[in-house]
Amino acid sequence: MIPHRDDDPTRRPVLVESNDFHEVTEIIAGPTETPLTRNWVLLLMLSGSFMCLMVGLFGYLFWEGTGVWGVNMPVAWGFAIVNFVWWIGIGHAGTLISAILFLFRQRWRTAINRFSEAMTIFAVMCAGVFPAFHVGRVWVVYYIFPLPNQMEAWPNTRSPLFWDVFAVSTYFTVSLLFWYMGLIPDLATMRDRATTKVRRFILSIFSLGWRGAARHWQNYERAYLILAAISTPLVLSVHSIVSFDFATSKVPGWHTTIFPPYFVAGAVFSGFAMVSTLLIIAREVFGFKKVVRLHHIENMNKFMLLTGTIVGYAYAMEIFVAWYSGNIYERYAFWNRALGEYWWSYWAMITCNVISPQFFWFKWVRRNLVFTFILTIFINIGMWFERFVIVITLHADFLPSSWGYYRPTWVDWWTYIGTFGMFFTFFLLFLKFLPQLAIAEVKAVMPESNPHFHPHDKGH
Amino acid sequence: MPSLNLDPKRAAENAKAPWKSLEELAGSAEFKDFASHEFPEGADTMGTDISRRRFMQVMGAGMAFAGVTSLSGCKGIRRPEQHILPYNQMPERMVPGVPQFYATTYTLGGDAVGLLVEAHEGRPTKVEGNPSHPASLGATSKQHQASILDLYNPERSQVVLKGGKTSSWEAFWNEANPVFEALKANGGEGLRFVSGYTASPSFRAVREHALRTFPKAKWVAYEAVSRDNVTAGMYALTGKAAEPLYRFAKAKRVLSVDCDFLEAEAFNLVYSRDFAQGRNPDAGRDGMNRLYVIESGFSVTGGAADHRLRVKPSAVPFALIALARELQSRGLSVPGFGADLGALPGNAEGISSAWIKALADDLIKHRGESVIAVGKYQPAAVHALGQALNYSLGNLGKTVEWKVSSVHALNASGDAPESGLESLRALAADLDAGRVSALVVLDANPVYASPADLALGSKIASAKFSVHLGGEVDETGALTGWHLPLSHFLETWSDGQALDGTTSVAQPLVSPLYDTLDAAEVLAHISGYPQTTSHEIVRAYWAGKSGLGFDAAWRKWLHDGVIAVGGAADAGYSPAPALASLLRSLPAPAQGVELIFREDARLLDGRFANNAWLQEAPDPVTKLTWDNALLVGPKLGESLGIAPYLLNKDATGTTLADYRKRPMVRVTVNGASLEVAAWILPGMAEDTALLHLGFGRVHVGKVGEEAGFNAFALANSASPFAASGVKLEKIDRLYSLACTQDHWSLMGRPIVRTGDLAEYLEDPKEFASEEKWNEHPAEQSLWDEKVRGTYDFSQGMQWGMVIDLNSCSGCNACLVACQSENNIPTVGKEQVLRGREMHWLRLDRYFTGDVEDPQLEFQPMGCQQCENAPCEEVCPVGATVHSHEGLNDMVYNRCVGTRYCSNNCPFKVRRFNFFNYNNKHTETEKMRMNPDVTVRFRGVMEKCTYCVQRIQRARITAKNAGSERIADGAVTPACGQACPSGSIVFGDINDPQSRVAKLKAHPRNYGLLKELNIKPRTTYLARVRNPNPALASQEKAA
Amino acid sequence: MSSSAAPRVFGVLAEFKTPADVYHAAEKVRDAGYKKWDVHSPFPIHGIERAMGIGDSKLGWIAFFCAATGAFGGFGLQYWIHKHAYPLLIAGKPMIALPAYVPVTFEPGILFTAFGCILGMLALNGLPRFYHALFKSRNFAKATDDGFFISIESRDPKFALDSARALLEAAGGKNIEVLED
Amino acid sequence: MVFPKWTNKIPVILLASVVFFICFVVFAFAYWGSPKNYVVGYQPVQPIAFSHQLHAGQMGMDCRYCHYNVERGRHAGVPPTETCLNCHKIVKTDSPEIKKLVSYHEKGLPVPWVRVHKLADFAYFDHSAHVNKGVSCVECHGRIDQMTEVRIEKPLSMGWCLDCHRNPASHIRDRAKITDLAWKPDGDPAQLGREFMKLYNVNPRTDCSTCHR
Repeated sequence: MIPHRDDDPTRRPVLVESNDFHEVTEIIAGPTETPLTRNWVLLLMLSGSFMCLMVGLFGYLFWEGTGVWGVNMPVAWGFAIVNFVWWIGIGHAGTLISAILFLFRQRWRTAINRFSEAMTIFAVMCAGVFPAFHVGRVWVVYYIFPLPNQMEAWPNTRSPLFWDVFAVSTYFTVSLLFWYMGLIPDLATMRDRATTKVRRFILSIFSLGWRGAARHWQNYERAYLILAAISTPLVLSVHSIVSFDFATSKVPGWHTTIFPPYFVAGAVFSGFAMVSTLLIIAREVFGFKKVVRLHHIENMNKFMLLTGTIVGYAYAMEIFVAWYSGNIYERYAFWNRALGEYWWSYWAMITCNVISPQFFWFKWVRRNLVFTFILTIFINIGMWFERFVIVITLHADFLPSSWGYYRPTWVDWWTYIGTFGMFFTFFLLFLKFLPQLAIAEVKAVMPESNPHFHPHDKGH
Repeated sequence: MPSLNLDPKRAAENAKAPWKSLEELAGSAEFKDFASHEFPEGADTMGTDISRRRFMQVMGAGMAFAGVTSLSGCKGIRRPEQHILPYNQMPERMVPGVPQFYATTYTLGGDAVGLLVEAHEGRPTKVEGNPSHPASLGATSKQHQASILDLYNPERSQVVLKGGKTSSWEAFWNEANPVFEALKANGGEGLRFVSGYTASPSFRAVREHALRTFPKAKWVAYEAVSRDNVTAGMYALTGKAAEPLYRFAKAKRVLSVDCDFLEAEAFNLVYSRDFAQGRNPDAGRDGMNRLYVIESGFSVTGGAADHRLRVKPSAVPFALIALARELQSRGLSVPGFGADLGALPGNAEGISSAWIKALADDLIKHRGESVIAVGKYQPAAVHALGQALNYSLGNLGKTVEWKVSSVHALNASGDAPESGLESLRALAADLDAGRVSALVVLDANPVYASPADLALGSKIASAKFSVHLGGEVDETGALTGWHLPLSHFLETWSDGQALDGTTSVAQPLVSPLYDTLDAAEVLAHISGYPQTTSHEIVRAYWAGKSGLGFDAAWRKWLHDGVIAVGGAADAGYSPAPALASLLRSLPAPAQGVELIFREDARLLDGRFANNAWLQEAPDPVTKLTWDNALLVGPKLGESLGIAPYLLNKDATGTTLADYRKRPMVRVTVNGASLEVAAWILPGMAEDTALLHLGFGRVHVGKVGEEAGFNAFALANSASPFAASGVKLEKIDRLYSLACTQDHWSLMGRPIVRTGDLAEYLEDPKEFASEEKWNEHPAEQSLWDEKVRGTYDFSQGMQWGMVIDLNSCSGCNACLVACQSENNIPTVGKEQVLRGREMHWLRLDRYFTGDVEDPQLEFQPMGCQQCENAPCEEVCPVGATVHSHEGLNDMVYNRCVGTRYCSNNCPFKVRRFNFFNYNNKHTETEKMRMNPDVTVRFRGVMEKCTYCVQRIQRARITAKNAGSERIADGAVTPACGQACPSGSIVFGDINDPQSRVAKLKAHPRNYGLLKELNIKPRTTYLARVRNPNPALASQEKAA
Repeated sequence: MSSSAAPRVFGVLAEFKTPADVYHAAEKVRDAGYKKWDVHSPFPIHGIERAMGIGDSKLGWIAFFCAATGAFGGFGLQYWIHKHAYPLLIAGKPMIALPAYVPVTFEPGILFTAFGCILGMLALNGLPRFYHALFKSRNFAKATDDGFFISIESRDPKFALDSARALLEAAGGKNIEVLED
Repeated sequence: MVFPKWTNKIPVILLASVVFFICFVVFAFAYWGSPKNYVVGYQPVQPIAFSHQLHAGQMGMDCRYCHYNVERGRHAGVPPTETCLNCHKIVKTDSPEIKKLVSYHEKGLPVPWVRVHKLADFAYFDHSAHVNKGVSCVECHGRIDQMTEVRIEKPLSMGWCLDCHRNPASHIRDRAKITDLAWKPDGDPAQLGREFMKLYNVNPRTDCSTCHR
């Protein structure tokens, strides 16, 4: 599926420091067959308990009402939407890597795509719970879907929230299918290595009887290509539509056309940050040094540098436009962001999102895991603050008489923390039971995979 | 007597499962019992199929929930078996589902106002003003609106208590009768009656009879905040206990000396209407009135002023004296005062002589068409002087009338009207001396509402036999031997006489919900009055007055709600010799910080402390709810070291970083001291602190407890409303104050548009125009707005509203009226602190100009019914969409609660049910609900709908009569109906003849946020001030 | 598939060591004119379909059809709701506000395409299929690890056990097995 | 592990059953979930066996004799007990049912009729508005005059209301005939209805606030 090296313009050095297909299989599939480690179980229990906390808090919310959160008038959206946008943003790297980099023939993506696709799916799950539960009457949330009913009433398809439902659910479904399809051959590999009956049985079911036939590979590659092709506009559309939740409104500070590109850039930014955060850990813990190599990390850092700078440009442009428009409400909205009640969140955002990625101009920083790790953490925090800053803009809009303040309650905080529990629960399960890299793809980008490969020109 | 509402268990169940309570309701034996026995024959309401249905209606949102669960198909929830309980005999003229209106009278503190009360199948649900009653003219105050809440208040007293234990009337009479027999025998030696001032002629008759029966008994008529000073001043001037009535409609120049005639004074409803009439800028330079205000605090009248002079409390009289001197120096003779004025101490500092001169000029220029109004807190001398000036300026009989007051009918004989405070002091002394054997308190709470130094509470015990008749077990009722439950005014017959002499009958809407009596009835029992039930008492009294054809007359009175308009005798000018000494008795202007006490704008003297609507209604000026606070100006605040907490952002006008915690101050005065939360109020006089009365009650229901601080604890009977030599010190404690508007600056935004009369007359068109106020051009629509399917706003009836900022006084009556009409819940202090108050209609208040001496702007802000409504486009389920008549419909049962509509509402007038605020209601409280409006469930957005239920009622009535059009004025939203100044006009903007259409064409008319192209249906008339050019130029100079 | 009493031969399976070997072997089998045969590898071998002489994949058409259905469905739904089913005036916009319909036209298009791709791919490949004769070969497990195989099926008209085996041997096939169905 | 041959059928079977299941769910909602099923036919037992079939049907009493507010108020209203006694002071006084009625009356207790027709509480239906525009009782209540025990005949769902509010013609008749439940128009009801719509200028609204406040 990865085009032949000869038509790869970038002529990268080979991906894996190995020339033996079996060794690759061992490296990747091996860990999934070892017995559970104590640390892993402890971690799972920890994250699991946080997930339960989240579930419990949503139950509490359901029983008592939205009032258990800090939302009020005028700030009718609070942490729920902040977290939603943040998670969904994080969920953008996966599809981007598997789709766009694929189309751009970036074969190094193979080192990280499986991993980041998994992350995407779990992040979108975390995102999804918020819009579902933040509504006042969860039990009638089905009103939003265009279902025939005895009232002969239909949803308002002009509402950004209606678009949102479609965008997020589509994105989740497509990412999931994409991910699973990539897994099929690897599951087959694991099936054929399986030692126990049970394991083999389960893997046989999920690998759907894959036989690696050339005719299958042909359709498979075509499917993969088309999915990549449609996922590219999809991944761009999703965060654009999420940004419409704000951009189509009248609220000063929201009502701006710059939102879609700036949200997409921000999403990629935070997505990559989260990927490398997790990848750096996994790389150390599971010893993929042979596969996930420094220049992969470096590439991602370059991406963060780029997107981070775009985001910074967007911040500047927002302010310029607000001033240039001569609209007093817009002007005040931005004045207020930077110097008003919530100035600290604005400057936290600027520091983390605009300043910190600039360190990636230096090669040694880009190639230094410790620095990279710290910076990615900063970026994750910064992107959360970006969404906070945007949502909180509500507290001072047109009529000074209606201005108010927002303060999260303990429920807000612990629900947010709980979603991490959910994320890591699924992530740990993934790390343990599924191949963390696409075995077939890794093999396919090894020079040995080329039928016209001759040992003497190995690695040029 | 089944007590439906005292069952906490039931309430708790409801709280847990609001929808379940429907079945409980329909099923409960208690309820059926209630339905069939609670009321005698016709008055039975709860039993009809109708009120059954409507009763369900109020639980609408709850049913919405059931409706959803019904998808599960579970039989029980799907169709709770409901019963239809028809009448045995149908009451005459009752059409189920069609509300009936009855005229009645509300009396308070010696004044009476005529009301119309709306009843649904016998349940009173809403109070309106009676247009044909001269003290109402169709308007109501917030207290009138909220009075309905007390009727259904589950905490009102319902049974006779002896020493706090449940007892019975029988037991009471068994014990009381011998006592009073004995007293009859000794002529009532040692018997004391305590009551408030009464405006009821029939009650006065009973009272006189009682005093004849017990000649040696004393009657203590006491109001914490009374008009004694007024009558005393008038007595000095006219030799009669009299009241000045002002005709502001005719007045071109008005001077208010600490007189809050737009809200706090008697007759304020009429005054607001008249003042608004005289305030018409289109009447030209000399047509529009001009208001000068001299005050120490900041009242809504001060907010309406063209020129406001801030003067320390003790200096206020001297400002008037200075004016009198000035007028004298211009050859105006002030009979009776001539000599003394010269002899008096010179101007107090802080009184600008330029200001006084300009004022004097203005008054001289407008002899016979000016008014000098003096506030009830001012000493008698000031009243005397003020009215004398009215006389000298030739206003008497033109803009001012002096009417003999009937409030003090006790001593109409001609001797000086006795002061309530003095008679209370006498009572205290008698109690001390053990001269009181029997104490009968009729609907009064002197223990709480009297200066601390009288220490009545500790003395009551010395009366062997003490009774308290009241609507709640208050501070007094808790101390007396017996407590008797009082009937609500909607449950009993009475009558009233307004200050202008207008008499009217008060008829009940329901028979008493509980086993209660009213004051006249109890007094009649005690004194052996020929009639014993309120109905007989009132009828007999008026039968005696009317004589022949009484029955016909009676029926007419009940129908009109008025017996005779006016009729109070004029009091002529005949200065008493004592007049001169009056002025000399005035204390000299004091140094240092002064403290004044004022009746709270909502709770008055505390009698409404347990009324949730009033507790949550923001104070008109401070916007504080659920509390009072020590109000000080920024400068004083600075010196106390509390300002930084409150004005740290005055650049943007934000009041507070942490908006919940306010600093506290220890106030020490008259030897008493109190720790109160402090609040910085721009516009207070220098070195002046103000604390409102009526808060900090101890024996009060759940609503009122822990609300605010008891100002009476600081008051001294020597001068109950002002104290000098006050010591204020900041203590390091913080206190949560729930303010509904954290921000007081307009930020230079063209929201409230005001200007001077001169500018207006110069170019009316330009005065409020977008060009002048809004340099940013309006956004263009992406669409051809003609293409709207079947929706064409040029066709049919199109509803719109105009609010005149020029006459709105900011009194908040509309807000409470809206709450009553639309079943709006109160949420409590905690939720208000979180910014979750539910009022559909706010009164925005802004300060403009200098922080020390600002001007006050009010702006009623409800849903603006935008034609291009931002809220609609973002709702994913179409729960808020447009109607063919241009209404922004809100469909509660479709709402899923994404709250996006509120985010996108530029006016933030939408309200969200963050919790199930409506599930705490007991069965009796539910009776209060307006059956035409769905009660909203948790998680649902709600907002103003222009009272669409009234529009629909009018439409159906019109259609049944075969007409398509609803006549102009046939629909008035609750806010417009309550508004005393008639500032809110509603109607069909497509009908060129309608009032609203005419106003929309007015040059002062403007809509908010035009640049958003939202086309609001509610527009405002810009405010015009009429400053005195002479002063204006100086102010510019300064 | 037929289920005759006597187990009949499914075909011949031969293993090759490298992609290059299997590539060249495939060319030979192609030239020998076989139709019902296939190459099995742990990853797609570049250009193998040329070596096998098989045509292009049909998947594109399926995807396109699904995309069209989704997009038209999405737009149609919105149009129908606001034009016919529930024509309410919202924010003063006309009933048909095209720009607002773009997202929900686009997203279903994508969604349907994705399903079309995956399900189409499975359908074309005849998956899921849990039983297959090849799974009987222990050696075949390498096909998902580092082994490269060619299987010639008995269904092929030109199929003859000896000639097929000979051909594979000649092509350098190792561990040649005859598999029963 | 090698799977037996037959397992290759599983996917097909699975696919088929999923398709079937989806169809079933849709059908289940459309049928059991619809008010046509769970509203229509509700027929509680009343405390007194009052027969509309006898009074309105056989004896041909006009609906408005008992439900006399139907043209004036929102609610048609259930008659006060005394209305029944107008006749039953004399008629059939010995019948046990009438005895029940009388005993209620004497005790001063209301007759606890069980409610049959009920809209959601946030839906505001006004009888007078409909009846005065020529909408007959039968349109919503069915042939009450043939029911011994009253039952619901129409779905009373929002969609059902809207259907009529959108094209009312065939549901409008001469005012004089509204209580004549058996009445059938000669000729096209819609045609006739359109004439009466002009006459009474009937223009039903479909704004939300028409029914929801």
